[in-house]
Parts: sequence; C-alpha cells; structure tokens
Amino acid sequence: MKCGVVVFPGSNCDHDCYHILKHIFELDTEWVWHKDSADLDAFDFVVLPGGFSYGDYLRAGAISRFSPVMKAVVRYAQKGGKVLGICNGFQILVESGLLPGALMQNRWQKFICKPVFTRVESTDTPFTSLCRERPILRIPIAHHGGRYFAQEDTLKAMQDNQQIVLKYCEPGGTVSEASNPNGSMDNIAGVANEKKNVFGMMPHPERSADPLWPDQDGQLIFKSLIQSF
Amino acid sequence: MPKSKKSEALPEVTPDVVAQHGLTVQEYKRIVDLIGRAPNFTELGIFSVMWSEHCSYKSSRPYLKQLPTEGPRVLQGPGENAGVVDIGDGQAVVFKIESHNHPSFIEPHQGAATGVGGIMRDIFTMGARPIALLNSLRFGDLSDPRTRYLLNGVVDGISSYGNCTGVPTVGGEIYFDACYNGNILVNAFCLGLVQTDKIFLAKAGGVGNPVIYVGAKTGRDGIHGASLLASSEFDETTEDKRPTVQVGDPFTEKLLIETCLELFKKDWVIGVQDMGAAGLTSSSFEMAGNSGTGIEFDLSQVPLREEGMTAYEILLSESQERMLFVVKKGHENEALAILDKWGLDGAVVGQVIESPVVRINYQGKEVVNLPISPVVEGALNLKRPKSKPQYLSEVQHLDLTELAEPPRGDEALIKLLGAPNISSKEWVYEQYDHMVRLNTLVLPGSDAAVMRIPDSSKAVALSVDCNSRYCYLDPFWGAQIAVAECARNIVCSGGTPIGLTNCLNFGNPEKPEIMWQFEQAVLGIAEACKFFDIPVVSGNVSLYNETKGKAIFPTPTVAVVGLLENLENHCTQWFKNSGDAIGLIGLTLEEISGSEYLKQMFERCQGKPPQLDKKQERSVQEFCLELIRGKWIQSAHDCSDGGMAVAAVESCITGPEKALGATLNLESTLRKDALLFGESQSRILISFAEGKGESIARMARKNEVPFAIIGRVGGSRFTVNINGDEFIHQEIQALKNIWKNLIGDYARQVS
Amino acid sequence: MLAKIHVTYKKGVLDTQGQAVHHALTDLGYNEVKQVTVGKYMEVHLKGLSEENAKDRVREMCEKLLANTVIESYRYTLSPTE
Amino acid sequence: MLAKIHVTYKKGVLDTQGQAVHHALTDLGYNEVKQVTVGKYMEVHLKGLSEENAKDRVREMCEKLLANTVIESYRYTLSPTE
Ligand SMILES: Nc1ncnc2c1ncn2[C@@H]1O[C@H](COP(=O)(O)OP(=O)(O)O)[C@@H](O)[C@H]1O
Ligand SMILES: [Mg+2]
Repeated sequence: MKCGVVVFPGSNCDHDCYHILKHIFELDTEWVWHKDSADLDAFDFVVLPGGFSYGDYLRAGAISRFSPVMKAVVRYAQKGGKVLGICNGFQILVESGLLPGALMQNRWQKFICKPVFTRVESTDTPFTSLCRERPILRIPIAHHGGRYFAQEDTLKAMQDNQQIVLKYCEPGGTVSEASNPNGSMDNIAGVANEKKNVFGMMPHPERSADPLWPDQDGQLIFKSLIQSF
Repeated sequence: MPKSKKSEALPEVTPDVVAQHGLTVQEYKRIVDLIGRAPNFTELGIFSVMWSEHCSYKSSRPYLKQLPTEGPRVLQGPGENAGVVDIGDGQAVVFKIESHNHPSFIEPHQGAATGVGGIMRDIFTMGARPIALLNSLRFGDLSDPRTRYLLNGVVDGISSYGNCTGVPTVGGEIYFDACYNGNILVNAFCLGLVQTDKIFLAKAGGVGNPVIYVGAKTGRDGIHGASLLASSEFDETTEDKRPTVQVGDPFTEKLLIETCLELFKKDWVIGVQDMGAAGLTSSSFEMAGNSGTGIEFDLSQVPLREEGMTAYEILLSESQERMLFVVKKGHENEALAILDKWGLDGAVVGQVIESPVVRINYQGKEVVNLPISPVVEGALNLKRPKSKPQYLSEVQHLDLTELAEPPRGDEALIKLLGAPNISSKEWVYEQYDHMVRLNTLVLPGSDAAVMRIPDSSKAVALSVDCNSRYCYLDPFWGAQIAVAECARNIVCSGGTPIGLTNCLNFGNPEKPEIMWQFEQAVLGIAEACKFFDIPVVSGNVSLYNETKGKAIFPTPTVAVVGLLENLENHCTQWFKNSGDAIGLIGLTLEEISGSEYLKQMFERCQGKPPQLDKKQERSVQEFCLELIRGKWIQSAHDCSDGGMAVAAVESCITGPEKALGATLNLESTLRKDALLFGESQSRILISFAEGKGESIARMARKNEVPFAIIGRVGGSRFTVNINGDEFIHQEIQALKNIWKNLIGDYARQVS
Repeated sequence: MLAKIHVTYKKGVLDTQGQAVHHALTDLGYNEVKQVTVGKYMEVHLKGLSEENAKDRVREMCEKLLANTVIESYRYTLSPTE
Repeated sequence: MLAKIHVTYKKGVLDTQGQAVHHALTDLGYNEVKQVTVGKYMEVHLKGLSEENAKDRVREMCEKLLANTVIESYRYTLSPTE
C-alpha cells in the first residue's frame, strides 16, 4: 500500500505523519512536494499534515490552497481518492472547498496544545470504521484556528448526510460546552465531504499513534484507513 | 540617532556623535590609536556595536574565564554560537541560552519572538537541527496590569514563533517578583542535534571563496538595538528608542532551518554565521576573525526591503532570519538553487580576501576599510570596581523567634499553592506546541522535560532554573544552588547531567555592588560546576537590567542538559498508584529564610539561602539515579519552592490522570512550618511499591544518604500528621483547583 | 491605483476577537462601548491598470484569496496612487 | 457614535502578512500588484457620548489597547450611528 505526505512550505507535522505511516504502519510512504502538480493516482491515500503552511498568513490554509499540488489533490479527491487533512491540512481542505465550512480563530484567541477527548459520530467513513467499539478517542490538539463554522443550511445538510464525524466531548463521551476547547460550532472536531473520501480533523492522530507513548487512540484513524482497502 | 541619509553625506564624527554611539572618550581614542586614523561615521557605528557590552563582554569577560568549560564529552565550549556535547554513537547535542530582556520589555510579543528566533539560529548555524526550546521568564507583580500585558505578549510571542517553526517548547520557568517590575527577563534556550562529523563553525576560509547572503531582506529594523538597548538603563527617554524594534517572521525562519540543513549536507560549504546582534557587521567580522582572513563585500548586492538605505543602516540593521555563508568557489549557483527551492532570498555579496580586513563598498565607493582584530578584540577589558553591597548585612539576618509558628498548616499550604510562583504554569505551556516532532517523552509539568533522541534508545533531559531570591540574599550560594537544583531536576527525571549553559542577568555593572554580585554568582556557578563535574559550554550575559536606579535581583539562570542512555529509565514527578509508599531522600533542616513561605506569610525576603552541602547533594542525586535505573521507584520529585508539603501536593495533582490523595506521617523536633515549608536543599520525594521500602532503606544506608518512609499515596485528601497530631487536612481536588487556574485567571484580566 | 479593501465577518458569524476587545475595553472602564467588530484592512498597490480593469481584478483577488466568502464579506475602493 | 478605526504598521516595520499576500497574488498571476499591506479594521459602537468626547475616548482606547503604538499607527473617523 502506498501513501503520500504533502509538504507545503511551513508544514511541520509532515515528519510525524511520515514516521507513523512508514515506521509504525510500515507503509510505502512518499513525500509530495507542494510545487508538484502531477497526478496522485499512484497513491492509495494522501495526507495533508499539520503545521503553519505559508506561516498561516492572511488565514490558515488560504495561500496553500493555491499551490500546484492542491490542483492535483482536488483532481484526486474528485476521482474518489482518499484524503486525510490533519490540523493545518484540515484548514487547507476547507479553504480549497473540498470540505464544507470554515475554520476560525479559537474562541479564546490563543494557541492550545493539550490532549482532548473526541467522540466519533459517524463510523460510516473509511477513516473511522474501526471506532465502532471504541467511539471515544483521546487525541491531542495543537492549533490556533480550529473553531469550526458552517452556515445553517450547510450544517443541516452535513448532519443529514452524516458528514460530522468527530465532536469534542468529555472523557465519558458527553458532548458539552465545557469540553469544547476552541468554541467550535456544535463541538465539531472533524468533518467529511459528501462522498466520505475526504476527511479533515483538528486533533493530531499521529501524536497518539506511536507505541512509545501511553496514548494510542490515534492509531484507530490510520488503521481504519488502511483497512478500508 | 542618525536619520536615513544618502551615503555620500556622512555625518561628521563629533564628540557628541561619539557619545551618542555609547562610546567613551577613552574608547574613541583607542579606536584612533588602533586603526591609525579617525574612523568615518559608518566605521564608528561598527565600533559602537562591536564594542558594546552585548558583543564585547567588556565588563564580564575576565570573570567568565573562571568557569570550567572542559570535559571528556565537550566538543565545543564557549566561543562559538553554541556549545556542543557528545552523547555517543556519533551524535552530539548543541545548546545555548540567551537573553532578550530589553526588547521584550519594549515590545513583548516581538521581543520574545525574536529572542526565540535568535537562539534557534545560534543552534542550526552549528549544523544542528533544533529539537527543543525552553524559556526562563521573570515578571514583576502579577497584580499590576502592566505585568499582565507583558506576560500575555511574551507568551504569545514565544508561542507564535516556536509553534510555527515546528520546534517544540518543552519547558521553562516563570517567576514573579516586584524587582522585575521595570525589567522583565526573557531568556530563551534551544537544543539541537548534530552528527559529530557535521558540526559547522563560523569560518571564512579560502581566499576567493564567495560570501553568500541567505534569508530575509534587510530593512531598518533594530538599528543600534543591541548596543543601545543592552547597555543603557531604562528611563523616560526609553520611548524614543522604540522605533528600533525588530519584527520576527517565523515562517521565514522555518524555511531558513530547512534550507541551512540542506546546505550543510554539501561538502562545499565552508562556514556559516547567523546575523544576530549587529547583523551583517558582526557576522562578517567574526567569520573572518575566526579564520585569520578578510572579507570584501558590496552592499549594493544585499537584498533590501526598503528604499534609500545607507551603508550605515545596512551594516547595522538587525533584521531577523538572515545568515551569511561562505562556500567553495564555483558552487554559488548550486547554493542559490537550494535557496530558490525553499523560496528564500539570497545573493553573493562578497568574497574572502587574504589581508585581515573588512572592506565594504557601496554604490561604487569604499565606505568601510577596517582591520579585523581591533574591531573584534580591541574593546577594553574593563576592570570595573566592585564592593560588597550594604543591604546584605541587613537582609541576611533573620530571627526565627520573630515569626509566630502557626498552629496548623492548612492556611499556609493554600496560600502557597495559590502563589504565582508555585501555582500551575499550564496556562503558559498550553500555548506552546510541546509535542511536535514526536520526541517529547515527558511533557511540561514535571521536574525536567525528557526528549527522545530520534532513531535511538537515548533521551536527553532539560531543565532551566534559578531562585533569584536566594541570589539576592547571597549570590555565591544562590548561584551554586541554581546549579544543584537544576541538576537535581535532571536527576529526578532519570538523566545524568552532561553540560550546562547560563544566562547572567544583572543590573548596571558600573555600580560596584552589581559587579560584586556578578563576580560572586560566576564564582558560585564555577564552584558548583567543578564540584559536580558539569562543564559550562555556552552562555550569555545581560547587564543593565535596571530602571531608575533599581536593579533586578541577581539572576544567573542556568540550564542543565542530562543524558539518559536508555530512554525507558525516565521518571516523572507524580504519584502513580494508590497504596504506594512515599519516601523522602535527604535531610530537612530548620530553614525558613529566603523561602516562598516567608514571603507569602510574612512578606519578607530575608535570611541566608538554605545551606548546600555539595557532598550530600551528590550522594542524594546518585542514590536517586540508582533507584530510577533499578526500577525501584514510581516517581521522584525535587523539593524546592514551598518545601516538602508543596512537593508532596504537586506529586498528588500533576499527573495526567485524576488527582491522588496522600497522607504524610512525620516525626520531628523542628518547627512545623520549617519542616513542611522550609526549602532545605538536596531533598527528593519519591514513591514506590510498599514492599520495596525496606530494600530502599537499606540501599540508602549503604549510600550514606538520609532516607525516611514518610507516608502513603491514596484517598481523596491530603493529610499531614506531625508527631501524631494532624497539621494539614484538605480535599486534594480543592487544592488542585486553587493551584491550577491562578495564572490564567490573572492573565485574562485586562485592567 | 490603490485599492483599499475592508474584509469583515458576515452577519451571523461570531466575531470572537471583537468580543474579546469589547470585554477588554469594558474592563478598562470604557462602559460607553456597545459593540466591537474586528476585521482586516488591506491596501493593494496596482500598476498599469485602468480603473475599470482594476475594479475587476481586485474583485477577483478578493473572491479568490483576500476574503473567505463562507464567512467574510469584502468591500473596496479604488483611488489613484500619489 | 460609530468609530471606524484603521490600525496599520508604521513605516519600516516588517509586514510579514503583507509580504506573504503579495507573493501569493503574484503567484496567482496578478503581476500588476506592486505592494500589499495588511492591517486591522475595527468598528466600535459608542453610546451616549458627544462627538468631542468620543474623539478623546477613542484616541485613548487606541493608545491603550487597540493599537500597539510601538509598531503600529492608527487613524479613525467618527460618524453618528444609524
Ligand atoms: N555566562 C557565560 N558563560 C559561558 N559562556 C558564555 C557566557 N556568556 C557568553 N558566553 C559565550 O560567549 C560567546 C559569545 O556569546 P554571544 O555574544 O551571546 O554570542 P552571539 O554572538 O551568538 O550572540 C558564546 O560562545 C557564549 O556561549
Ligand atoms: Mg550567534
């Protein structure tokens, strides 16, 4: 199985994703440079990693969405290719229109780095199918602009189509105001596109996937993805 | 300060102009003597920055010679951008700490951000990939809105810069004391990892080799920032110096890191230097100076951000995120291609020449022609007078009988846990990405951060420390305690200290009392480092931390790096299991002086710092390491601010899971407050499976280390009984709540 | 030509930065403040375009990059550069 | 009263966002763009103040909080609220 990790100028979780895919899951993993607009068809899936592409200047993801590689990512996604966007990757997917809504500055205007709990709302996606038994995941977040927003009608359509995949919750699974770290609408932490082949999430599954650490819930996301083939 | 003028109309060098450049009449005469003529205006600017306290260490250099800088692992001691210490298997760590105090006071966000950027460049200039950042921060009274503004700005600045560059900020320290009201301290530390055969130095060898400018364009940022800000006290005219603030661009820094690391893989790179304080000037003089060569360059080639810049401005600009490379002739296009790949500006600006001078042309004219050694080494080593300060004899005296012994300890404990210096720093480190790159084994919140060395079974432990109250009461012993305590933090995490870097923050060195404090603190660090066998491999000096004649407490911040040969032997400070026994390694004396307890309960900063028996300290540390490596214990936590009681509560509440209660049963003839809240040195609180107690006690006797089993983990309360009487009894969750939110609650207030 | 561009949040989009500034001003004693909104202000200097042309180009830039039209609206004016 | 406040970097201060946006616009083919600056735009609604009074208060707010006068300058206009 072959996967690609896209590198934008300013990506900084690219190595982490690469490490998890290549060394923990032992997949054939390749870098994809942002200036590359060649087809991605050779990959089984593509990851857009976290970081500060283009310094997050103007709006996170606003500039990166125009890099040549994003043209290829859009083509790939339209053909059904599986795309996982993590943190900054999620922001880029939203800016590029591959995912609905927008990601805005955190409610308290500060960067937040800490482990949070999320509940898997839909296991009917290639990214979460293995979470049926374990729908509550403890995964770290690390972002400044993770407050999800969508217009009412968009949100309604997403709900109807089960595109809201992850929500921030308490350790026991209750979705509450108190467990919302950034002020996201409806506690939304991750969403998929209509066809469920594109998924973006603010928490960093690659930060809880290495067996060296006590938290390994992030593995479920990667394992689901790998198993979906 | 000179306004931008066309280069042909250089201002005359008058005594006034000399004085404005912070040079004395005597220094000016020396310049004329050394170069055999009067300098022109641009050259004067160069001398002014290169001979500033910041660049020349003219007040401090002789003292720094006392520090032990050698050891079997030391590959590079002080003198380069950062120190390098071997960790085996062909790898080394590169680290240094540096101050950005004055800029952060003027513009906290940018000041702190560029401080982080600067120290990172010092690390990757050596060929190392930066893998961890720490910072040591001091602010004034937290109840002052100005402090909160500075706190928010500084933390924002560090967070924005470190997070964006993808280097985790894994630890640090924050203290609040009114002595920092007018002078905050922002000391940034960075550690990088390098192959021992790939270390780069600031060299400019090989006549004819091109000099390449790499990174951000040059603007008018921070002109004279380093020299003026680092060598003059604050007063009403500080406002006028404001426009010199430089702005950091972490995105460019990130690209610069990747670009440099790619360049370093090429065998045609000869040397590299970052443009820090005094920018292009110091980097070119230093590179040539280090290699006995000269440099010739043309400022017209320098990428500029603004129009109409003079040679003076280009040379002294402190625009951030810039480096100078020397490569082998013929490889300049390859180098520029790598810059282009990463989207950075760059240009060949000059070449290495044989004669040891720096010659600079601009717009077809020679604007500078200076021999190197007068500029780099010519500054006088000042023998500033020193004298023991008067205040010492007053403050060192403390009569314990004047302090009423409290009948119970609850009130003091609650007060201490809610004191800014002790309460949780989570609000701060939550804003730092401390996990990126997946190497942080022990996250912020324990005695030391532990970083895995990628692709190996090793780890390094990092900690930064200084109790400046102790240093105020006795700089010699205070500085020794800083070293001991920092090393103890490393040991509690399972590391063996292998190197130290220091940042010496003091008041105005022109005052004999300040020079005395400085001397004593350096002697203290030297003595402790010699005793504990920890080489000092890098450091930085920040003087003139003084406002309207009021100096900060002497603050010789030290950062210690420790090695764990086996990363599995790392240890954390929190209790792990209900039912485990609690033990105390080390001896508690009747010491209250200098403590946070004395400050919080009696509003005094008085007495001598706690005693430090270095032999005992060493035995305690060795014993603790033996216990960790033998897997005897579950947790180890150094007793410091707030004493044993605070250490015990911290072990209850700092774990990632739910808080655990504990009961301590103590037998003692000491005052109860000294027993619980005194800050006796060389003590470590441990926890272990109950059945192991006897063996541990036996090992302690064998090691001749004081040890006692003092309690047990469990329940939902924190209880302390002394000689059978209850002294403290509190819900642990309530204590945690008091401790947890204080700084954030303050920081969020605006007025 | 100089384009002066204002980008602000659409109605219904929570402006948390504006709220934070409002809070801060109230804390500082400015009780007369009733509402605060925070947006972006950009100046784009253009060369060699007619006003008509510039209008279209700037609108395009806003739609594509300068504003995220899911949450933001924009307006701009054009004036000759000095 | 409605105060419309523009906060921009002082001359000579590195405008990292402006630079990044300029690059991005050039990459998108907008070669006519010669310079971009990015600043803040705030609207502050005030109640019960005379224009004269409002002027002073808003200046104070800018100095104290809304602008970082070390690196930013500000300007504002006042108009009656609808
Ligand atoms: N307190 C100190 N202890 C040991 N070395 C020091 C100390 N202060 C400065 N140094 C060393 O002196 C050299 C010059 O320091 P500095 O001027 O801060 O470097 P840079 O040129 O990178 O700014 C460095 O090698 C530094 O490690
Ligand atoms: Mg340096």
